[in-house]
Amino acid sequence: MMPDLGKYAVAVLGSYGVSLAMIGALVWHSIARARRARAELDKVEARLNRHG
Amino acid sequence: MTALLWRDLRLALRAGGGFGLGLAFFLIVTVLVPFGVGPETALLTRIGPGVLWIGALLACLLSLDRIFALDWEDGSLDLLATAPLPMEGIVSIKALAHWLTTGLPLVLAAPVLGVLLNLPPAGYLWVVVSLALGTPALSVIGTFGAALTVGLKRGGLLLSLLVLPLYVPTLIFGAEVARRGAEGLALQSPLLMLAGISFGVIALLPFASAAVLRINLR
Amino acid sequence: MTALLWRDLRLALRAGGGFGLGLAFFLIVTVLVPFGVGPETALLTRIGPGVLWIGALLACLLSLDRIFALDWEDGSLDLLATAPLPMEGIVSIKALAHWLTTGLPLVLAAPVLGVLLNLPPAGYLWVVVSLALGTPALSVIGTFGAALTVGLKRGGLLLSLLVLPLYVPTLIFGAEVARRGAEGLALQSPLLMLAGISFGVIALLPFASAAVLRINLR
Amino acid sequence: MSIWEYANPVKFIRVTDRILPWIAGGAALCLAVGLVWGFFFTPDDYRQGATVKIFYLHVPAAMMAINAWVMMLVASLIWIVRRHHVSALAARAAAPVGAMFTLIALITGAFWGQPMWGTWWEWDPRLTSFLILFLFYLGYMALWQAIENDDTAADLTSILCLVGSVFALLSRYAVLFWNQGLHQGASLSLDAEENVADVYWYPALVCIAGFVLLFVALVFLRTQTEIRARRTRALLAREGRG
Amino acid sequence: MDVIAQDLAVARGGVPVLEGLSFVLGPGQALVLRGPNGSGKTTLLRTVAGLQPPLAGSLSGTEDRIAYAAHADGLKSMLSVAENLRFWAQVFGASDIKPALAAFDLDPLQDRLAGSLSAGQKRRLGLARLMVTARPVWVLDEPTVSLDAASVALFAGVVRRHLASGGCALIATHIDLGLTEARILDVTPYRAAPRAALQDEAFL
Amino acid sequence: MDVIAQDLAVARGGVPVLEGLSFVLGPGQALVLRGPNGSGKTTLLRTVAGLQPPLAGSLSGTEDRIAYAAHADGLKSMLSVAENLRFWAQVFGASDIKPALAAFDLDPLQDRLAGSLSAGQKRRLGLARLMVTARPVWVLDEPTVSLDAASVALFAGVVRRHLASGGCALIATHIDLGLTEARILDVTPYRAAPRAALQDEAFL
Ligand code: HEM
Ligand SMILES: Nc1ncnc2c1ncn2[C@@H]1O[C@H](COP(=O)(O)OP(=O)(O)OP(=O)(O)O)[C@@H](O)[C@H]1O
Ligand SMILES: Nc1ncnc2c1ncn2[C@@H]1O[C@H](COP(=O)(O)OP(=O)(O)OP(=O)(O)O)[C@@H](O)[C@H]1O
Ligand SMILES: [Mg+2]
Ligand SMILES: [Mg+2]
Repeated sequence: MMPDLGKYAVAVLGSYGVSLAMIGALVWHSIARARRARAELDKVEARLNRHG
Repeated sequence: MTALLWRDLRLALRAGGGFGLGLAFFLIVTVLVPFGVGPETALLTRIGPGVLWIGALLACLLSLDRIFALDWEDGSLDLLATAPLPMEGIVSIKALAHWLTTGLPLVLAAPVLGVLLNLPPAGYLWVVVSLALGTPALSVIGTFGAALTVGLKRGGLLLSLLVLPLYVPTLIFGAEVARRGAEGLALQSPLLMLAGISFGVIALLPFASAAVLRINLR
Repeated sequence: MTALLWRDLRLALRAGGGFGLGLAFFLIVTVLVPFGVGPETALLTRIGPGVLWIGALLACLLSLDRIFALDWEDGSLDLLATAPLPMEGIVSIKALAHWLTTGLPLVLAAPVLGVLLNLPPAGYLWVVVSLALGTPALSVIGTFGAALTVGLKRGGLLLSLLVLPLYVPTLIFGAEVARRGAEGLALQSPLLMLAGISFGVIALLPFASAAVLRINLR
Repeated sequence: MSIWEYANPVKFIRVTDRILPWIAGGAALCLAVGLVWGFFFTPDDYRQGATVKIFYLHVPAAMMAINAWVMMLVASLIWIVRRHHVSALAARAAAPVGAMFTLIALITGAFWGQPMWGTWWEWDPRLTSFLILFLFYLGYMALWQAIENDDTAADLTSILCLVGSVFALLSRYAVLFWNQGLHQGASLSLDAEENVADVYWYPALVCIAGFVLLFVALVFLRTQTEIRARRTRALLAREGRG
Repeated sequence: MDVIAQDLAVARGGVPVLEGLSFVLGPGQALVLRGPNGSGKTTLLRTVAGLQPPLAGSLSGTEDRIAYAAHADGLKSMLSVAENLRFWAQVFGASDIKPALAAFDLDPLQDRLAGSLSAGQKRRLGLARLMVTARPVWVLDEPTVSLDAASVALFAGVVRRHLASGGCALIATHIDLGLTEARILDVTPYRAAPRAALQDEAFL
Repeated sequence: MDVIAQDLAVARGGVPVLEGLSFVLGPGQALVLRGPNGSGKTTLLRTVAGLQPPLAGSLSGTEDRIAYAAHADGLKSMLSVAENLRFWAQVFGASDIKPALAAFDLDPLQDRLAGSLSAGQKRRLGLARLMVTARPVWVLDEPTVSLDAASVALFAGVVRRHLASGGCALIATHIDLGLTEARILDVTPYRAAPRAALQDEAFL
């Protein structure tokens, strides 16, 4: 099913590979940071609520 | 205001004040280029005007952090801010002092260094004219960058990063004037653009610099 | 000793510590060259290896004053001198930290920037090899220069002036290796010279740096 | 109800929390459909061969790289004029995303240039202005990083963004003057003659939609993160342990 | 014209440190600020000097009337004592630096580079700058740090003469200045409750 | 082991400032240097700390036994309080920074960046460094500058404990430290007669 890319395989696959990897990396980084920030905030809020 | 200008000039001339060092850096960049790219004359002639412009730009760049950093560290900037001087005046004087101690010597030294790079005879005039028109813009833009990064510990390289993209148009038109001058081509339009950038920047950017400095002193 | 290394690395990574900025400067010099000399590919290919070496050298140079200046200003250097560490150890660690935060990133970034200068395929390997061999020497020589000028107000540009002649041999052999590599010529003898300079300098110069630093603290 | 209500951080988080999954889902869907369609189900171009497939990444990324800067400019202006914290944080959040799009456009362009022009890089005006744009992104992010006080950083980066935009335009003009270049003209123009054939065009539109949604989703998410981090710091400070 | 602070709140790094502070400083008066380390004296003085805006409250009578002396003296080590002083005199439009040199016993040092002075000598030079500003309101942050007893007495004499000629002074200090006539304001009761930085309040 | 200075002469910028100075500092003793501004106390302390060689005379018992605290504290503003202290602890081979933090009441501040401390808080951190050096001879130049009364008392307590555990201290100051048991050495009688810089004497 793979289209025949001929001599341009490196260029096309390289573009797709690098782009998707970069998008993936930024998405992953954003989600990881979001999780961390959320967890930290929840922790602090929980502690504050406990103390009044 | 003139007092501030005189003080800055005098400080630059004292030992360790940095006068002549921008110039030395310019010299050194120019001297290094043949070591880096090899000594062929024809090649050097071709890249000569460009190298002079890049050298001047880097020499300017490196002396930017002196504009405010010293005054910030020893508290003078706080004291100047409470003095009866408008902030726009302070930044303009600082830019002027920077140009007088860095830009002007570069303009004067460029023809001498042109010899090292085998500049064609027609090139000298236009290298000098383009630098004389362009370096004031470099000083004013640099003052803006210095005001942005004042108070950051060793903002020096961050300063370079911020200022360099701002320098690109000046560099392109300046180097273009110098190159066309050296090759004897028409150069009216880059010359006009260069002058336009310089005057525009001198007229407008001090307001941005003053605003930024006020925020940074807060 | 490792405590000192870790502290320096940590400080470099903190906001404003300057990590990555040497790299940015390298990038910026490389980018500026085409603006200065014009966009023709063949010309850029020819001067490419030389420009990369000059860019790496300048990026190194500009970060030199951070090696001791900050520690001097806030008094840490006086305190380190009275601490139970040999001065030779302190200067070697400082040089190592400088290389790790400046030289190593340059080596890794060089191939990417080579693309901008249209380096021929054979060139990439040798640019990297020559930089990997040469940048440690730049750091160690630079540490010596930084030790010489520590305590001078804004010794930055004076430092450049002192260090640059010392950098010339490294630059000549390094750029020669890279250029010959790019053109596919024999490169054994400049390579050997480059390696010789690096090892010699790493073995001997820290003693000179330590001596100079002791005098400067007096 | 005015649009500025959403400039309240709590409200912003509440609203975006609700719509974020939809936007993210839409982005994933559009990207998947568009890229698969473009990659597997379009014919090769008679002149460019299989390399046209790069089009589906390159063009949307290049468009979004510019749009992201424009969005930052608008957000900076809002911060300067109305001092809504969310807009400053949104500008901060958008910068890395915009920088990534710029980098994707640069890299895919380089991959495209290799077979088309025989070189990875050419100092073409379009390419060169993109490189400069990338430098602006880097400087902008570095300045945010370097300043501790959040409001000071917001003020300074906003002014940098304004001044930078003017200079970006100026650079664009300067670069055009300096080199006439090889790069394709605008094929998005409505002039039918110049338009890319429809076979290539439909999947590209889907991809563009995907990139836009991806940008929005990432900016929302990262803005939320910045808000939460600020809130954590604020709570800790109130507790007296700042 | 009095310096009047009403219900002032000041912040450092965005965090409120003092609030609800009011005072009036009339001609001929001196007010000494006291309070433990970190209580916010420096922050208050910077606000009065106009270097940072107050968080809340109002401040009047300060516009262009303040001479501020902070911990850092703003001395250029490569200029001589007289050159340093003359620069500030010119900036503030005064012309004569002799009285200032004499008042702080700097005459014998006037041609020395400021960088080669001892800590106390530098401090004296920093204080001499106040006399050439011709400004009526002196705002001083720990002015007598590093000064020996004789210099502290010199300083007290200068402040007294400034007050006698209708000026006023706001001074933060931990040690005795020998200014018995000064009122004392302890900032401790005005410390702000620990809370979030103002700019973060939108996030609570 | 005593610190013994015999007939010491010290110079700054090549100019002799003090000469003929002798003292002995045994375990458990503290010596307070006094003298007007510019008399040469800082110069003497730097010499004792080994940062500059004496012009004449001899100095013993100082090799690798000195912890020096100058006016500049050597704090990195981008490291936290605990990181700053831990670094010095590692350099001097000590391991625990808790006692030092506790002694100067820095516990609540330990995660703050050093750059955001007030003048007095910075000073306390600079002094806390002494406790992690595990060095017996403390050489301190105006240690209580910017400190409030409570912090001066903390400092006096720390010095007393250091003396009780067999250490000794040499302190230059203009103000009262609350260390009644310390001997006082006024350096004024030892001021060098004004003369040419020593390195220029060959030209006379
Ligand atoms: C590093 C190299 C490159 C960069 C930075 C780059 C950048 C850009 C930019 C900024 C746009 C404009 C998007 C817009 O205005 O909406 C664009 C569009 C485009 N590029 Fe490139 N490009 C590069 C290389 C190439 C190459 C080698 C080709 C093909 C031979 C190519 C083909 C196109 C096409 C067909 C468009 C669409 C034109 C349009 O719709 O406006 N690009 N590129
Ligand atoms: N960036 C910051 N973030 C949070 N708190 C800060 C920041 N900068 C300073 N502070 C705190 O603000 C308070 C006020 O500091 P300030 O310098 O005004 O005190 P001060 O009264 O002058 O103290 P000192 O007598 O020690 O000089 C201090 O507790 C300090 O730790
Ligand atoms: N480069 C120099 N040339 C000539 N004299 C100098 C030089 N540097 C310092 N001095 C002088 O040496 C003397 C000693 O200075 P030192 O700093 O030791 O004094 P100090 O006792 O610590 O004073 P303080 O109490 O003010 O801190 C001072 O009178 C100073 O002016
Ligand atoms: Mg204070
Ligand atoms: Mg002293």
